[in-house]
Amino acid sequence: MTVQVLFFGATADIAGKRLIEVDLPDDSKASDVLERLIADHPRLDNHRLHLSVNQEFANGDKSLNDGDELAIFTAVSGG
Amino acid sequence: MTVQVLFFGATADIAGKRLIEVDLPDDSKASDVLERLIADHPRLDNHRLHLSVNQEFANGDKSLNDGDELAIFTAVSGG
Amino acid sequence: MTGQASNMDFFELTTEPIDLSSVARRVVPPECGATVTLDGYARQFTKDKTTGEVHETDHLVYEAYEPMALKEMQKLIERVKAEFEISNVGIVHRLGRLEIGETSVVISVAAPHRKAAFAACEWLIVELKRTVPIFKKEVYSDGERWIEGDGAA
Amino acid sequence: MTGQASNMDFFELTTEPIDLSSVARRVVPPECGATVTLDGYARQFTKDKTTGEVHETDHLVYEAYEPMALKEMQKLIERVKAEFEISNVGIVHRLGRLEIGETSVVISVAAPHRKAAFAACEWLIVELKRTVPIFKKEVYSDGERWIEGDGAA
Repeated sequence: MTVQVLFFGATADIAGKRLIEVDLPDDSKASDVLERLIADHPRLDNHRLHLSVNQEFANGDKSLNDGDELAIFTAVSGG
Repeated sequence: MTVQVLFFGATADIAGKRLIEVDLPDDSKASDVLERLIADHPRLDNHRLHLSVNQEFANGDKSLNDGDELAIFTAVSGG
Repeated sequence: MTGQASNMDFFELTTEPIDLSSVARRVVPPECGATVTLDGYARQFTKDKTTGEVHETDHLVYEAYEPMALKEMQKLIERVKAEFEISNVGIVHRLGRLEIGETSVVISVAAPHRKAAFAACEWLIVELKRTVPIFKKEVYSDGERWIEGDGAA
Repeated sequence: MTGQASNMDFFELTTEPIDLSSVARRVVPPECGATVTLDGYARQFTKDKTTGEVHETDHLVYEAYEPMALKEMQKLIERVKAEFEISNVGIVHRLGRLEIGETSVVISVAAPHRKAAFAACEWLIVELKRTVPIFKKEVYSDGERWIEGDGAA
């Protein structure tokens, strides 16, 4: 299956892009995506990361489906 | 001695004016003015009245001096 | 009528319409990140606290004992700045005739930390309604009434 | 981007300057007498919580995960209206580049009783800073930094 991964702010700077597509085995979880991204971009590991799946906050154990939209970002800082 | 008395809002409506001068014996207190005004305008007695002397809140036992500025008004209602 | 408490604080009585933004913006010093603004206005419908009856107001008239009101506003600013960790305060109260929806009072408080700004702004409106000699008349289609004390908690 | 929670509530993300008055005024229903508005803005000087050092900011850049941010703003409005006795809420957050002093966020709450308006407005800014995916970059003369979490309590 394929999922889209979005980056914002600090994570976009580290990833060097705002959107990638990731191919995953079936039964993958959000944490599998996170581990792969940290392997590709080790500096992500210097930050407290938050995840969303389909625009809802999610934990690493959230199961993924083909076409899901993940986002990886640091603690929010609006206001 | 002579003091000026100012009315606002409800008290101005009852007194039918905004400013009067009152002649008083020496050693008069604010309550003496109030009693005289209530005698002249009995409807004042239907209200909880507040006093100021020279633009500071005052009690009835406040001593008056020639030229003082009294004001008689109901509970304030700004905001 | 305008008063100045210190540096960026201010307090005014005005018969002109009040612009909320300009009040909120005048209190902002460079080290602050948040302003809390209370905006009171002429409301159309008021519930009588005793009878529960709802009155429709046509317009309001505010009058003030102006020099004393300004003195009391200045005292409020001195007290609030002594008691709360805030930077600047602006208070503007409208006088004269107000149509429904027009702003009667704006209180803006700027502070380095928003918690103090909220607490100080709330304290100021409570104390203003208790101590500043301003008087409100509600005018209805069939009469009018001077309000005595704080009509709205 | 604009959202509508119900009747007079609204929430927006905008790259245009925010007019505080128009936000505060859009939430006012005829039975209300008070609106409380929080106005956050780009501040010039920020103290580092850890080192105590003061940074001078040149400008800010905000970006958002826009569709999720709007969903979270809508949830905030649903939650605040369930928990507090308030009538209407408006939330507008600026995105893009902000010069010093420009408004980043405005939250206005109208209520029949001002106490609930103060409490709800304070709750909303705390929760917005915790849950809405918006990200702030501070740009200095000699560098820049994405802020992580609530920089100002």
